[in-house]
Amino acid sequence: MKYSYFPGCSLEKNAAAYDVSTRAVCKPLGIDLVEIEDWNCCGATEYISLNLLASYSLIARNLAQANKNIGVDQVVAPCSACYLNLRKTDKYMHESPDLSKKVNTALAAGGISYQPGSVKIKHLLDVVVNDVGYDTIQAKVTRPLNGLRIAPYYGCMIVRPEFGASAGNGKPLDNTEYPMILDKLLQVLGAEVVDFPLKAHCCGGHMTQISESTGFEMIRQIVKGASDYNADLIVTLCPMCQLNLDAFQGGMNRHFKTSFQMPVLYFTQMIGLAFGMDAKALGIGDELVNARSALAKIGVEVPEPETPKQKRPTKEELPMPHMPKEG
Amino acid sequence: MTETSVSPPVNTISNTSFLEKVIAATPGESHLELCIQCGTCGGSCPSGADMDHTPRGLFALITAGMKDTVLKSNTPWFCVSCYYCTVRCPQEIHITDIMYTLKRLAVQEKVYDDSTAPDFSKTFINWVENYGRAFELGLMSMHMLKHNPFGVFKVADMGVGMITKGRMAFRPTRIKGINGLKAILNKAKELEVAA
Amino acid sequence: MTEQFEPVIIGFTCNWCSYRAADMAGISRIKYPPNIRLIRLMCSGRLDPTFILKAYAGGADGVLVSGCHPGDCHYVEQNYKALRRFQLLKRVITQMGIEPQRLKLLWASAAEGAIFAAEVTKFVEEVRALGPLSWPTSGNGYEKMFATPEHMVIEEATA
Amino acid sequence: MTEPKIGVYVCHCGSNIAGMVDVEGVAKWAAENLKHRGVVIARDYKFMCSSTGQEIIQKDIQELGLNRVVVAACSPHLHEQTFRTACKNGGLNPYLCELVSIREQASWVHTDKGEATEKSKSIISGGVERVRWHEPLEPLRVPIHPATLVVGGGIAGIQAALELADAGYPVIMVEREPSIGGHMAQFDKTFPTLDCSACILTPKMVQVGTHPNIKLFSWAEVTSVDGYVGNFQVTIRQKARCVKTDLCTGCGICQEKCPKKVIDDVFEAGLGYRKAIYTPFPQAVPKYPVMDRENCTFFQKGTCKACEKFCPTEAIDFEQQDELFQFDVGQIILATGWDLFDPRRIPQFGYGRLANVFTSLEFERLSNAAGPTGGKIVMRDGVSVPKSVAIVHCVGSRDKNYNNYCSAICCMQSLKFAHLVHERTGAEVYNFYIDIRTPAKSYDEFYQRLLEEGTHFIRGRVAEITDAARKPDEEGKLIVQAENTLIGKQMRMPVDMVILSAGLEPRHDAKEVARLFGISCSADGWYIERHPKLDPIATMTEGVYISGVVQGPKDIPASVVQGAAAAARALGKIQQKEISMEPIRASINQDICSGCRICNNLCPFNAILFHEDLMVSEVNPALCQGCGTCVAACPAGAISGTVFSDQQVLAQLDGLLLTNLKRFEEVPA
Repeated sequence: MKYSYFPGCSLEKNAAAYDVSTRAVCKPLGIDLVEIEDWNCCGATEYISLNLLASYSLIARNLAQANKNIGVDQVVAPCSACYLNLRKTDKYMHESPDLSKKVNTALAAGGISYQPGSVKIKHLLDVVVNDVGYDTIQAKVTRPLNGLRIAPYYGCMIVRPEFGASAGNGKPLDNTEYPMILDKLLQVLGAEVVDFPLKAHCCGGHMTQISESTGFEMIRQIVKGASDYNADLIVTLCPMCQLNLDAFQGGMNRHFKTSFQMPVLYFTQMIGLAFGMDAKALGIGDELVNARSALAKIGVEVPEPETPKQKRPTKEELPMPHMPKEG
Repeated sequence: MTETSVSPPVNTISNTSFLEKVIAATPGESHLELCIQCGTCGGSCPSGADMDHTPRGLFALITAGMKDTVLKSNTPWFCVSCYYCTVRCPQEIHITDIMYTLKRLAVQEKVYDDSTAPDFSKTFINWVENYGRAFELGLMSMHMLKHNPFGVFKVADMGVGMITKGRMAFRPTRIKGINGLKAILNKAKELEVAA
Repeated sequence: MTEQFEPVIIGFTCNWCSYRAADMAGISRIKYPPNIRLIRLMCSGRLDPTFILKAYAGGADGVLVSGCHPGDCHYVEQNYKALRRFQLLKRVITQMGIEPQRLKLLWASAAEGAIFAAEVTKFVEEVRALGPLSWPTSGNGYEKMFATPEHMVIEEATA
Repeated sequence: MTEPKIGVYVCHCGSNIAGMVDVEGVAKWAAENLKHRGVVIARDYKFMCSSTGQEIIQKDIQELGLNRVVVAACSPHLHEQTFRTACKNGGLNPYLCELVSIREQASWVHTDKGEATEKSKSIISGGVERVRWHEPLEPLRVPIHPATLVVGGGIAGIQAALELADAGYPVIMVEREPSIGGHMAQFDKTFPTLDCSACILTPKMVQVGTHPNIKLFSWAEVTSVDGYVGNFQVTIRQKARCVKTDLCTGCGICQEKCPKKVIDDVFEAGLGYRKAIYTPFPQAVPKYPVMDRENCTFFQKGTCKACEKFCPTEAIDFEQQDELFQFDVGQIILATGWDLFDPRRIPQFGYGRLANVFTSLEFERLSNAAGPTGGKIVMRDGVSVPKSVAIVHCVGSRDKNYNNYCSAICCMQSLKFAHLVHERTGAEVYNFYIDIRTPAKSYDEFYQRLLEEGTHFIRGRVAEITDAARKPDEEGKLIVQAENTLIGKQMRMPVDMVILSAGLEPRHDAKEVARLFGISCSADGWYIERHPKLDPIATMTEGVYISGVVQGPKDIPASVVQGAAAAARALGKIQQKEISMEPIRASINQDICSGCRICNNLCPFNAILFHEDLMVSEVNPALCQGCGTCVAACPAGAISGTVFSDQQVLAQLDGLLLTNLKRFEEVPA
């Protein structure tokens, strides 16, 4: 499966581990990444805040560049913000011929053009769980993550807003409030997945820069939540989330006089580990909150964590509403 | 005196026109005119606690035509783009997009009280426009020195950590097609002004 | 104003939904251009292709066919039959040299006065843009047209 | 037929028409330019629908010998009958009158007087051409079968059935569940009077069960409906109870002895248990239990038969099969009710994940003296009593992501809950609302009472409910997060229990049922009434009425009113012995019919029968509803439709396009 690869600025440097692990696991998964030639920043949430048309043009340039990969009509972005921006631009251009015209007038100044809908934009996680599939992944697991309690953390922009079938971008990826695809993936890898209520809450984005206390509070909530659920680590799929939860965890601890030590890794790194790859080769060690103690759990053989026996309901106890079947 | 201290003039042409202006400046169907003031947005907002007006409150002010109060509000700048409000709004109002619109209007009219956030965006954009890629170290240091010099020490270890871990670049990457990009962005800005 | 071309539009409505939609537009005082004149049938399923062809032949520049939303038909499912005829007719009139855009299908419930008015307005503009229907038989001698529909009625019914 | 003498009457409708249309001018125009089409007189008058206006028409019919009348006024849906009657009184067959609308279609929707006037002219011209082809008709008369089918045994259906039965007419009631009573039977108290639901409902249920004029089928469904108003044939499938009702005394020993405990998702809303053989509740009507074969140990494993062993009257019958019953009924009342919105669809409210989030129906059972906790309001663990309870309004209602409409009952229901919680637990109660809607009689007084009781009202739609604590005082609680919109601040309210006032939804199979009875659903899935204001009881299908929530969300009083109203409608028709129907019918000229049978399967009412012997089709006028699809489809042109014949439509078209002005010959055959 060939995809145009849009790493995004974060993966160049602060999230290099994400880039490395992505490339590392894509090989065994049969995902062929063709990096978009001379791609540029997607503008994150900043450009759109100052300049509407320019930000769409900025983003559209990448889509135009992607079209230079002949015969590859799918773009994969590992960064949720990039993913959202690319999709949003494609959608709005698709919906408004006027916008599309303007953007293309701008692109023309750079000698390029983009036809909305001409590429499918997917998040890396989407490609892994849907295009590759859980079964294929399971088959390749050589070192199941048994005994590792993981809080799956999606953050916002991969599930919200749901751009649905916009511009042929397929069906909804997952529930906007309580997504499950990462949970399932980690289960497939053998991990013990925490039913994490804050899984789709916000990491604070750029808030640490705008209002430190606000930013830190949002980070605190998620880190606290994970530790309340006795998670060994948080696994995420967005460089911004990782940066906030990992790099700012120390600052947050100082701000609130707390002492959380919650490692934050990328789901690609977890896949790599489960596939028996070498931690170093997956960029593990780059994180500021040390993950080794947590990972030690899977280095050695740990007995299957026996699930606590279902206690027989007391005779007063009222039954829980049963949840609908997985569909 | 600002119009906040007088009772807001409702339903004069200028009032409705501000609502219309906001709607017009927002891409797609924003549905802003449909707000029923239920507060789902304000309740959902992760940074809502620190906003001077909740999104809902802001929409009431917009409808009332209290332009200055709205554009001076820190609410849009505290929006973290988590899109909870957007997906939960019972009236399907594109709230996050409207926040972007309000930021743009505020910058155009230069009427925000606290320049922290706008400057952050500007600094960010600066790198992007000149290099084609974002540049955290430059961004953070420049921004922090300007707005939160002491914050630098607070997160100093983080900065150090990032650097020792090789997670921070010292110079940004410049894309090959930077001139093309500049041309594109300038053209886009022309078009926007024209519109 | 007087310069611009004023198309004549004939609208076929069903008695239960779309005619009431027109009523609703009236009751709600929603304005739309006066170019359209309505004919009430019991059901869009009653729509005989002859009617439409005669409308064109008689000088109409556009024809609107409207009925209940699929699933809401007062006669259970007859509007689907209208839908089939409509699609077929679009083909036929094209063969006859009439722009298919001169035939429009509109589902409107009794409550959708606003939609009805908006769609009519849109349609009038579209037809205005097309200009007068330049059809040899236009405006007179439409009787000649009468033989034509037979074959397609059969085709339709067996479709 | 004689030369047409047509009278044209243009109505001012006060200024409604005259304000935008030059009515005098239009009348004058008609008199001059349509003379050659048979118009002998054209008048305009302030209010044609007034008695004076009608008299003008009658006078002209008599003095000028008019044999056709065209009235240009409002929509035929408003006054067609009025003017037909006027003609009738004038001695003219009512169907020789045509009402064309120049109000809804001209004066009210256009802005230029000149254009509106011109359009009115062509509309009238169309009417004149059309009316030339009208023929004298007599309304069809159909006998009415005195029996009525009532589908659904909730309070609306019960009311309708009793009204009819008490009036002395036979009723057949079909209920899907083992017992009648509907949702009302699940409630403990009813707002705003707080009288006990069972106390007021049970007597009515018993009446239904024992009424000589009511034949009750519970645990049964209607499987097919044929025929038409006055003469429906319905087929009812009685699901196998595995209980011989003639022997069963309803002693309940079988339930007592049955070893299989099953979560009762229907009556107990999943909050309590029943046995595999059961009656949903003690006061069930009828008293006979039903066997739930999916859960019965004998049907699953082949052994047990405890019920059979212990039954004193040997009423258990494992061999019993479903049975089909056929009935003739004259009319049908649908009261099939509603389903509760499933809050699992709103994950951020945590229902299903967070133990102490309850739905409104669950709480009804929780607070019900006959419920799983004997009316003790406790948390999911079954023992601890909540100290603080949040009630969330508008769950799944007034929300474009789920249901657009207001479910109408939730506000009052929530107030009721608040009162019960407060009364029985003394807990602090917080109502999170968008708007408090208490429009009906003594509803707002109830709201006042709640305010006095000290219930907290927080104006803000709940954003999310979570167990993720941020502060120590939130630990172990459910945190309800919302904006208090009246102070414009975000708040997090830690509580022990949350009640979701989930909205009302159409039955999951509402669309199939609608198709079965030949009526239509709105986009939301509620059944469409004939007129939203003037006829919210009848449907577009003659002889089929709707009552209760099936027509749209409403509370008990409103459902009772509508049930009674539907019964009154049915009674009215029954009293007439026969009903007259619009003679809008198709008929086949058998000399032309080629017997191709294309029309046969086009007809949704199976009104067209084929005579194998003659090789021709024929329309049964009683079954035909007059849609005219067959008319349009007949390749031989053998089928014609009264009131909407080819000639009539084509003539009207001719007139609308004013091509008639050129023609002087042509007389209708």
